[in-house]
Amino acid sequence: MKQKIGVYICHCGGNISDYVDVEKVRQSIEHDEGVSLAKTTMFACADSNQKEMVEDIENRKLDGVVVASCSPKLHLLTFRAVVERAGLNKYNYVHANIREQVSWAHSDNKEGATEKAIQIVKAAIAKVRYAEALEPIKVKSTKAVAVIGAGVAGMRAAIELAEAGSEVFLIEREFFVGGRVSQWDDLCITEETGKELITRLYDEVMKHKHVTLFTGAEVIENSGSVGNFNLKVQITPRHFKLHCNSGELQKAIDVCPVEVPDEFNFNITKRKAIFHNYPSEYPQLPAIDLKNCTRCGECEKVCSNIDFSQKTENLNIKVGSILLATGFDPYEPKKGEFAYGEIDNVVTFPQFKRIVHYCDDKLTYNGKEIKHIAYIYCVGSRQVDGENKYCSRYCCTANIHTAITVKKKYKNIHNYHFNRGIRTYGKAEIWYDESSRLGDIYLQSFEHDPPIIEKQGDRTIVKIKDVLTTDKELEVVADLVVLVTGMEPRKDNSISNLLKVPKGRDKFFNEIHMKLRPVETVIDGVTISGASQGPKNIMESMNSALAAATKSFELVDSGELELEPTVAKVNEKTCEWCGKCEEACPYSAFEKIEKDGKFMAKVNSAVCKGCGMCLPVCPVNALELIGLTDQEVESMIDALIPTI
Amino acid sequence: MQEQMKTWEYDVLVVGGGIAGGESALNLAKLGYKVLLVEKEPSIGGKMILLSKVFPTLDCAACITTPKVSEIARNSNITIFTGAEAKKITKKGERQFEAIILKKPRYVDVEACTGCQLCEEACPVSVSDEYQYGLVGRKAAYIPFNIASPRAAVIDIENCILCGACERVCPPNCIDFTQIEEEFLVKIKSVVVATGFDLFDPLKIPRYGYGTYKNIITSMQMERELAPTRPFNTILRPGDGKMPDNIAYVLCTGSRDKSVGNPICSQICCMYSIKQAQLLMGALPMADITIYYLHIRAFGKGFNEFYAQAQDMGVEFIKGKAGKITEKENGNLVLRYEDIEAGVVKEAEHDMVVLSVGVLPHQGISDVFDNQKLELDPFHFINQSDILASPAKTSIEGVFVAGTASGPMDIPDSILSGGAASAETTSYLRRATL
Amino acid sequence: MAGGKVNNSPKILVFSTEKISDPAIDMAGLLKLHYPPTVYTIPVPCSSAIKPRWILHALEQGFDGVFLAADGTDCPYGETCTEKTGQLMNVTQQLMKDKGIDPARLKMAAICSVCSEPFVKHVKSFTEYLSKSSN
Amino acid sequence: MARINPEFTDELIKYGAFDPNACYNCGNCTAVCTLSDENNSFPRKMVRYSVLGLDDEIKASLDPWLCYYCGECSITCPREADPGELMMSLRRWLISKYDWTGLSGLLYKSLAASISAFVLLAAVVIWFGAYWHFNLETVMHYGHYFEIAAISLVFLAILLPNIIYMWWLTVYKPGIKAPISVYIKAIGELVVHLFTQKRTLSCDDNQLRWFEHFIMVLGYLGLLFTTVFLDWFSTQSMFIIVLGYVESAIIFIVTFDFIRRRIQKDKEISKHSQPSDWFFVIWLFMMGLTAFLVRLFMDVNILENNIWMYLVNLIILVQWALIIVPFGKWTHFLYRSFAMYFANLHRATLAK
Amino acid sequence: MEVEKGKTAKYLKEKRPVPKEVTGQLKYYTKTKKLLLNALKEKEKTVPQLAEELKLPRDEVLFQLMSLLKYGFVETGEIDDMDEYFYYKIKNDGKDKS
Repeated sequence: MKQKIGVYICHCGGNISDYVDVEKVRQSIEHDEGVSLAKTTMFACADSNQKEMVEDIENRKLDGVVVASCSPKLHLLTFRAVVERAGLNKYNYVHANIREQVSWAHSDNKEGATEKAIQIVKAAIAKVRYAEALEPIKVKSTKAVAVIGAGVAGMRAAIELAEAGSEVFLIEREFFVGGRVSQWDDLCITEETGKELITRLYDEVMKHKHVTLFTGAEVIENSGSVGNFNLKVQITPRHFKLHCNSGELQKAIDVCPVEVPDEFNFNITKRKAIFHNYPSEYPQLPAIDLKNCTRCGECEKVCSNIDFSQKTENLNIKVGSILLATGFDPYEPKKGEFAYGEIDNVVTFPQFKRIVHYCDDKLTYNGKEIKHIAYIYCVGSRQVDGENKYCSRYCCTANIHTAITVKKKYKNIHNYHFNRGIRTYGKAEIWYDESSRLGDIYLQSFEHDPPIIEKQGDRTIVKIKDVLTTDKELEVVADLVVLVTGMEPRKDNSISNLLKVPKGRDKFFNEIHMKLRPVETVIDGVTISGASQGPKNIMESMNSALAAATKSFELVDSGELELEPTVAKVNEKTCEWCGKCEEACPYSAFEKIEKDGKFMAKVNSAVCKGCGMCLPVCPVNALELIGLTDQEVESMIDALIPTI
Repeated sequence: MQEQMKTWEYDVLVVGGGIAGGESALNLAKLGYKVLLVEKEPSIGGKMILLSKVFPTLDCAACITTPKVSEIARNSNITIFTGAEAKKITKKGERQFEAIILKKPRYVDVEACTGCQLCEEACPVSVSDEYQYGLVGRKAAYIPFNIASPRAAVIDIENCILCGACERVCPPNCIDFTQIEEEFLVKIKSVVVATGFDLFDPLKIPRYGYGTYKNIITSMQMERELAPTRPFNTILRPGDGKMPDNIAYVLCTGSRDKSVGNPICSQICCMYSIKQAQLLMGALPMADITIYYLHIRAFGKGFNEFYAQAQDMGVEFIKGKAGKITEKENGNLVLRYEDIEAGVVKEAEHDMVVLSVGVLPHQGISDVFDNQKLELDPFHFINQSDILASPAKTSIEGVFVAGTASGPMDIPDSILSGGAASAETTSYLRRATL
Repeated sequence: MAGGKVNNSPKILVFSTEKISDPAIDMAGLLKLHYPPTVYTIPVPCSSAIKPRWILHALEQGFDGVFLAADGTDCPYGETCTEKTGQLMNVTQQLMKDKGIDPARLKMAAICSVCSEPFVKHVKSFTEYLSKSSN
Repeated sequence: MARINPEFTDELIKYGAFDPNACYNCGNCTAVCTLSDENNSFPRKMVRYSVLGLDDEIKASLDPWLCYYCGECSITCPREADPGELMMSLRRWLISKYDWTGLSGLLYKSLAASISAFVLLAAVVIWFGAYWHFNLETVMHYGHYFEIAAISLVFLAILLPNIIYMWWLTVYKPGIKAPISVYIKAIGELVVHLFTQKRTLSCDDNQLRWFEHFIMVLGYLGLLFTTVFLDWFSTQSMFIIVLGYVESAIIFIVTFDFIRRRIQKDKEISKHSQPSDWFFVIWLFMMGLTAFLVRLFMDVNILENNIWMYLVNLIILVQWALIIVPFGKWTHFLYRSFAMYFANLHRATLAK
Repeated sequence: MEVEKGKTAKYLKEKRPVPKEVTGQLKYYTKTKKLLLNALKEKEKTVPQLAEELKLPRDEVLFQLMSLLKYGFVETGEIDDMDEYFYYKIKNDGKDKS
């Protein structure tokens, strides 16, 4: 039992003190058992207060500390570090959340909030009374990082990690690297093409002997945790030994009888079962898509390097950290959404990019020349009825940039932008300006009044009530309607299910804290980057990839990690091995041992994750979680009930 | 100057101690690099530490900045020079730079100062407080603001009457007027430029009447009025201390405006204005808030939802840029604008107007590099020489850019950019050892 | 006890989980989704770690209801979490019956990391139920 | 439902507009414009119609005539879309649309056509002089008749039908049905505007410009009256002679200042000068100057031997009367005043 | 050049005379401070009332008053009946805190 507990109650500027009478809270607890110091502070987390806390602990020989402030997710670690600096074991610190769960949640009821804050602080004091000094568990950390996804973000992160000195496993699900950017021609800002950027990054990746690239590969199993993840990677064969020379390859492609929609071109073209997405794609080894291959064997006859004997392989790799760079899916409009799938000259933005790629001096689609192009913005973003409430960030700029390219590449093009308020933020504003000056016409409506696309005879008409012209009804005859589709989280959830990466309201991967820990997730050791976290342009993806690489590298660099010592412990007196805990444990952390002539359970603390699943199953209540003992929990419960 | 300039050696020089520079310095220090952080102000934390809350989560800015700042201050691998500037940086070769750092006297021994504020009490002078953006006064001996780091006094020598009152009351005797400007020669291997941004000065748009009409303030001033270390302890209009109940926001003040020489969008004004509007609705429940906008740029994670939330709370959004502002006798302001939706010119009366000022480059750092050119983009931000593949790279190898020095961006983007700069610096430094 | 009359609605103890449901409850505060201030939270690592004796202790000591904000399928510790939490819920309710406590005073729902609104709905309706049943 | 015509701005650019497409519809121009009000909010609406190519809406609008080009909108335009110059171009475009002969459009768009017309008329006058063997009296005699004939002809055959067409486009077609009494009541203001152009006064900082314009209009109308009806070149009345001197002097002094400003480009309004603007000020200047000199030559008795002086004056007059007045910038003066008149009809009808 | 600690201001004063504007501004501040505190001595007042009484611009009064508030000479009272202006009153008799 602690006798010298210090309690600090934070105003948090006004975030807490506007709704909670912090002085009253202080007075209510200052005479509690064991409390020797109770203070209020404007900002508990400010440097000056931290200094004061250190002095208090040292001078007054405090043996336990409580800070009542914001959520522990924000500052638990901050204050543990403070306590540690003062020479006190950091587990003698308890954090009380009186902001998110009190002042903000009950801003409508100041007295109620104050009352609740008092009980919560009392509970924290109760808990700290029984807190024990603990030493963190040290584990070895494998100096290797798995980067999932070899798009621009993944490749960039891999290069960075390799340069810093880590082993890197770059795992790509597709047969080819480059992700979404390889599907693009000239990129915004630099006019470099997507392919050129991919080539540059790929060359850089291949230069590093510490990077191992797997294509056609998927992580199918995961065990272990931060410092020591064990991943099972399944590698689908490409059925090519070597690259056949290009003449042979072309023949092999020609003879292949299978034709499937080419996803690389967003199904506007077809490809064979034996394929590469574009000439000189990386890795420069074509692949056979076994899902669609009929095994007719025609290709083998013309290309000697085809090898159908290759089998799916499983590989086990060990890494200290996992960096997710799984990217996004473009939104796929529903049939009938802005006439998509109903009127034949309505295409999505990614399809349009591919159409432009394939048209040289004349823009044509379905054999007809295109002069008037209508772009419908915010398709799949900022939805009124749909689930995607978010803005996809990149589309306004990307589309305007493309419209400019089209205008310059072909003659007599007229662009009409049906938007909901152009969001070319930052320097991208200059594209908006340029496109306007080139004669592009912008028409705006609000969310509830979208443009209408209809067929009149053989003409496609786009109608809008234009906000900029006092809601006048205007129409355009369009040769092509481009639906400017936004970004969506990947439909394939396998990796996030496997790693349990939490998702935000927008269903993209969620970081711990947008500003404090923007690339880390609540799953220790798993970092996120690029568009897997939310819509981003290339530069922003690169920034987050580099930041994520830094964080992943920090975890593996020193070769050792400190883990929370909050693991299960067995009461040796009461335990009479029944095996139920072993059954309940998802990590096989229990083993049966014999001690003093009695069988009992033993916890392997390096394996135990401290989830506590074993606790309720023990028939004799011989199990407790360090930091969450019966005594701690029950005394907290007692403290939460006002004694009358 | 002096024959024997003090010479120090570090791995990395970080110019600018705001949130981006701090993030870079911290990441590098964690990997074991010795970092010198140079900040021209007497306190680190940049502009973020002065903000009220941050969008879209409404976390208080101080709660995020202060622990980060104290982590930086405590890290043994980081040396901080406040009140200092890089005067000249010369590239001597691969991973060899030399910098001359100019350290202005603070007239206070920072180590000894306890931040007791007795000097502040004793000082007879009162001048406009730049940290409160001129809303209130401060002394000539002062602590920049409550949560400043280091929380130590500074003497504003320009406004000091050298009466010595501060010296006489200082318990640890840490005030020292014999301090002089010092120059140091620093040898480093790499440089991170994180010099941040400046705010647009609305005096450049005379038809808005800022400066003449006292109830027109900038968004940064409103930020201070809303911050926990606020000057008035409540929201007042500076013209006469009235509690406002009808506040207007004028977006794109100094952004997206070629007539003032800044054609680009500042990327943050829409969101901070929406944030302030939400905070004001909390602080002044009866107040009407109107935001005059061109396009709402709510593009980031959770931003559009935040915008929708403001609309639900009752913030009024009017599409149309304010053309001019005039003052009525009672200090209220009349905004003339075209209501674009109605297609009609209108006038609206508000008792306070906030100009949502844009982001401008903080200029000067490019002149510091003397033998190689640190190139700027057309808008005078630092040019990112390989913006798509290596956003932190500049025209000088070994010099990296972090945060708003390369263009307008919000806080999460600045922090990511700080992370990217430290990553690229790391690989630049490690390439040598491989 | 000062303020006793303010907080006279039923007292609910919520067992939340550190990584999943507690962030959701935090976010409820962030979004200013109000709920009765007589709802108290104790975070645990995983909902399947809650001992029935804690729940009984809470109910016997004066809490009107206990709410398990379970992880559901998002649990980072394993898929069996929901099932196990369900089991311990059943066990506890049986124990409650034995002791003559209304088993409906224990409630459980899966609260994902962004389920702030569902959480508030749950505790509100639970509060309503409890205040009715106590009358 | 109106269909967008993206080619319209290309057409407008021929009339002098700059980059109207650059507009991003912030409404700053309308808000800074002191003449714009709830009934007539411009210029953004006109910019918008131009960008969209809604020419029927523009033809039906009086807004371009209500603008006096102070230039504030162009100076403060965040996109440098130059709304002020667009309004100017729209006025030129409208003149060409009102004009049933179609000559205005031709002359605005083609400098070559304009110069040819000027040269042609000069040639005709010289031929006419030669035909009468450069006999001063005869030439002056017919010259005087010509003036009267030209004025009536231009007015009846060209300007009157154009005004009626303008009325049809802007009043009748949009369905403004004002009773005759309103028409009559508003006439007073029409006359006031014709003579004073007092609306310019609402433009900021424009007192001097208005004053110059005002005395110029007085000088011009006075000289017209003095030469045509008081027969300045033949009169013996001292009063009329001096009056003519003063009026012609006003014209060339004021226009000299106009020209100076157009060359110096110190104000937004004088930054962009189209050929039609130059023609207008130069010819006005020349008209004042040559008339002054003709009378001076007469009074010092040297005109007899310098008939060329009169011919120059006549050439200027003929060109003025047959090109600039019916098809050129002079029409501004008329259409503007009528626009104000028609706007009154609008307002009076709306008020009901 | 050893200068005694705690008496260094004098040393700098010799090297660097104080500009006139600075002393001028100090005088102005001291004067308005006195005026404001005297005006508040009789009873609490709002900014417009003070401005009226002292014939000073309202923004100037607010600025100085807020500085005095910060330095601890005055404190904020109740808001007026119209919920527009706060009353300000003198604290510690206008003496420095302590």
